[in-house]
Amino acid sequence: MAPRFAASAADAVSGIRDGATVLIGGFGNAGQPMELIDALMDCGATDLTVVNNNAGQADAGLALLIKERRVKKIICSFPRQSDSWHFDEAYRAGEIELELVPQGNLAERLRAAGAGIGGFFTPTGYGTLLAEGKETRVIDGKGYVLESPIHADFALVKALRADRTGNLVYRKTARNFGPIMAAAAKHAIVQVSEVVETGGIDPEAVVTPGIYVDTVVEIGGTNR
Amino acid sequence: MAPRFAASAADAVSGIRDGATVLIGGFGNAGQPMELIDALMDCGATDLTVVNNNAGQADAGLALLIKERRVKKIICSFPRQSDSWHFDEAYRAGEIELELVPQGNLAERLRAAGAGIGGFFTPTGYGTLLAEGKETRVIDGKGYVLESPIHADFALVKALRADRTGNLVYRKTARNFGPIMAAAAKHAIVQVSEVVETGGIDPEAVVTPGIYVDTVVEIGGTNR
Amino acid sequence: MSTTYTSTHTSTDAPLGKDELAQLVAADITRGSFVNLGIGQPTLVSNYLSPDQDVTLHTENGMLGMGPQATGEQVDEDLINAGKIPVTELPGASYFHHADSFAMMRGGHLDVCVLGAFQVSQSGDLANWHTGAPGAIPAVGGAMDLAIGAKETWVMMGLFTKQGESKLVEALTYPVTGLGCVSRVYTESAVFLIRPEGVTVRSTHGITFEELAGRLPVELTRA
Amino acid sequence: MSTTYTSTHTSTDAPLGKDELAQLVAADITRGSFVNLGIGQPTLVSNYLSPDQDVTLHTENGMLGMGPQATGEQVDEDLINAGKIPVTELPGASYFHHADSFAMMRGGHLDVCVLGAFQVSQSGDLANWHTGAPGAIPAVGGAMDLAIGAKETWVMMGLFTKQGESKLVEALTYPVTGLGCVSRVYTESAVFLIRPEGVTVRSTHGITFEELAGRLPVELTRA
Repeated sequence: MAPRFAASAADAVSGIRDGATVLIGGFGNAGQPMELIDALMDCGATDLTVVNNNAGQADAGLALLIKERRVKKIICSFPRQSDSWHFDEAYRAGEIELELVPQGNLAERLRAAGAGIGGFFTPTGYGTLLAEGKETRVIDGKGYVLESPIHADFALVKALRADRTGNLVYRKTARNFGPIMAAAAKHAIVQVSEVVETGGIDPEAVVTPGIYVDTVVEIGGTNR
Repeated sequence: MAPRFAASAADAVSGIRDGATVLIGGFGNAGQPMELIDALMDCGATDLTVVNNNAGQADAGLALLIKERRVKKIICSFPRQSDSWHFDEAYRAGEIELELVPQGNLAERLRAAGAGIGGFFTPTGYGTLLAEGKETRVIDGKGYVLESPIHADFALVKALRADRTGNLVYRKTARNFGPIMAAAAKHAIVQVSEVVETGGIDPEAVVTPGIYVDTVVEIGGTNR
Repeated sequence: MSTTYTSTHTSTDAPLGKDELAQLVAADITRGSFVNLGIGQPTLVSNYLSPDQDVTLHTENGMLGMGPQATGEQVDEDLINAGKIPVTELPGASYFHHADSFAMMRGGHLDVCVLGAFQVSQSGDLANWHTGAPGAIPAVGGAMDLAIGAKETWVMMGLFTKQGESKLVEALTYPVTGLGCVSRVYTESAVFLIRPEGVTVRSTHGITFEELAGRLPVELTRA
Repeated sequence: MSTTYTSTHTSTDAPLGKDELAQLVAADITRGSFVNLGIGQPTLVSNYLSPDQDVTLHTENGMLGMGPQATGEQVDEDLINAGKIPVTELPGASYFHHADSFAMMRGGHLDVCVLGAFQVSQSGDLANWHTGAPGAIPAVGGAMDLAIGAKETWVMMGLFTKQGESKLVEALTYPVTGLGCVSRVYTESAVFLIRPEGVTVRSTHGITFEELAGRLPVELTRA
């Protein structure tokens, strides 16, 4: 189905309910869907499971969701940073659950969810604390850990441009988790700098085909 | 390492030895590296394991390799076609081994090889003859089959254009198996219609990054 | 996305021709769906999709937004469908490699897949890849991926073999393609809905419900 | 691709500074290699790669062909490295998503990865992600992927802790990042090659081989 074009970021996230699992794109500020995260903050949904590479920085975006105790669980690779004080406080208070996942396994688990893979053997993490309690197997002399897909209700993604059918292109390293999160979620919500007519994106250069995109909101902004 | 730019298709395939596993791209005529296959025919390497979607058609390319009994084993999804007479004859004579793999599992097994995945649970083929003897598992109520990566010595791939660092773009549905085969093989040999200078391909539109490409030969030809 | 249908039983006096059947399938596809039409007979369905249905066709060799078969100058050997027939590209199309294309199917992103079949069982098991005959060379292609990938798998087939035996069966006698995957069967004589509670006949064509029930080895209810 | 090194032991009178160490690592990278420099100290290596070495830098957040750190007008928040520092793009660059980027690492396509470490064991086990201290909040990032992904993993670290204990150890006391993955250790005092047959000292800096052998809990041979 062609995506819904939402009137605002608030409109775009209006379907997110308490208890939802929400994938949030971005690595550092690159590809962070800040307007969608702010809208999620405003919409009031709580008891969320969030998947992001980090666990919020400084006093903005995901960090504020955590500060307000709206996130019951976070799945990420790198929570602790110099400015992750809201996460640190919630974690030390036992008020947020942390599932720590090596970054490549996080990416591959999201990819598996979008690709209908039930589980996969990865060498990353074998023999480490992060493999404890997980099934392992030695294949051709090399150790592997069985990892499972991360399915989600929603993905919040930032792309550069969408056409009217929802095809997306990204910009430089802001691509990062966007394509795999859009595919892993039941409902992908995408903020873009601009929407162009159908046919306005080269079919050879589409990164996320429109089949993965459910809601688009045009934010405009500073992309070059 | 920047790829070697071979002087001819014969030069490009000159490293292929008896007993090698060779991935051959293409689906129908789209993306078939015909000049490289012909060069493989001429170079004399035998006792090959070949991975292709089909098992040769009519009296050209892969079909001739099979006719000459240079292929000891083929891994493919769709060997039997109206014009697969050379395969049919070799198979009925017991002179070629066939590993039949559902097309999506074939693609995913190649992808797994390039991605360092040791094995994966796929729903495709569960409960069928093609899962016989394989490990199966029910995950969240759904049946899956464990499939393994397909590693290879060489890949023969057709792309539209390469730059001097080996970055590739393809053309329409001729993309098919090319990107995953290039990544799954130790040595990817690519025929292209044209070679452009470094910087001549948009970094956002690169489909196969040069890291996967070892040898390039410019064939020229009919691409639009 | 789900699809809609009339809940009352309908009938016509004559069996449906292949084009009528394709037209019926086309009309059942919900607006805005992503659809794969396999190869062979189901590809006829594309002739009856109306532009305002806004259906996007997927071909597993790496494309969304496939257009009609190419003719004359349009023919381009780099642009083919899964049946290796030259096709065209519609605005909004995209290309991707084989692993991404089958991930799209396997991941449940397509709404409907329409396939041919040798047999369908009353629990929705599908047989369409291999006759199992001695000496037959097996070939599977994308059949097993297509069978289990889409949100709904529909079958188009003749209801009876040349010997007059039902191809809708209690349990498959041909090798399985996918288990419990078929939700509808479109035939010249009837349209069947396969549900957890059993097989419902949505319409009959050139045969009465009672005659049909007498000829099939499967318990049927009337819609 | 393998890398080359002199097979005879060399030495300098003074310990190496961080830039000298980075220069040494840079000189050891074979022409044409694909390299990931992690975050922190190893990124200094990029300052000493010569253009004719034709080294391509990978950053795991989705790019090959990364150029030097961005300055002034070049700064673009959509173009950062794994340490979230603005960088530049060289001709021949390419962008890809996170799953493709880590597939590239995990699949063994990078020639060399250079990482920092808390400890390295004599069998090449690496500890660099977690002190294991009570109350420490763990964070792993791409450390475990980087450790086991490249054809060769090299470590740059200080050889001794502030308390003077060797960080090259018989067996790790910190939590493991990856097993048997490190093939070289570059420190201010010595460069070590870790091989199946044991640890070889390729060079010493401001310390004699004998002094070094006396201070480390690991059996050493001289190159």
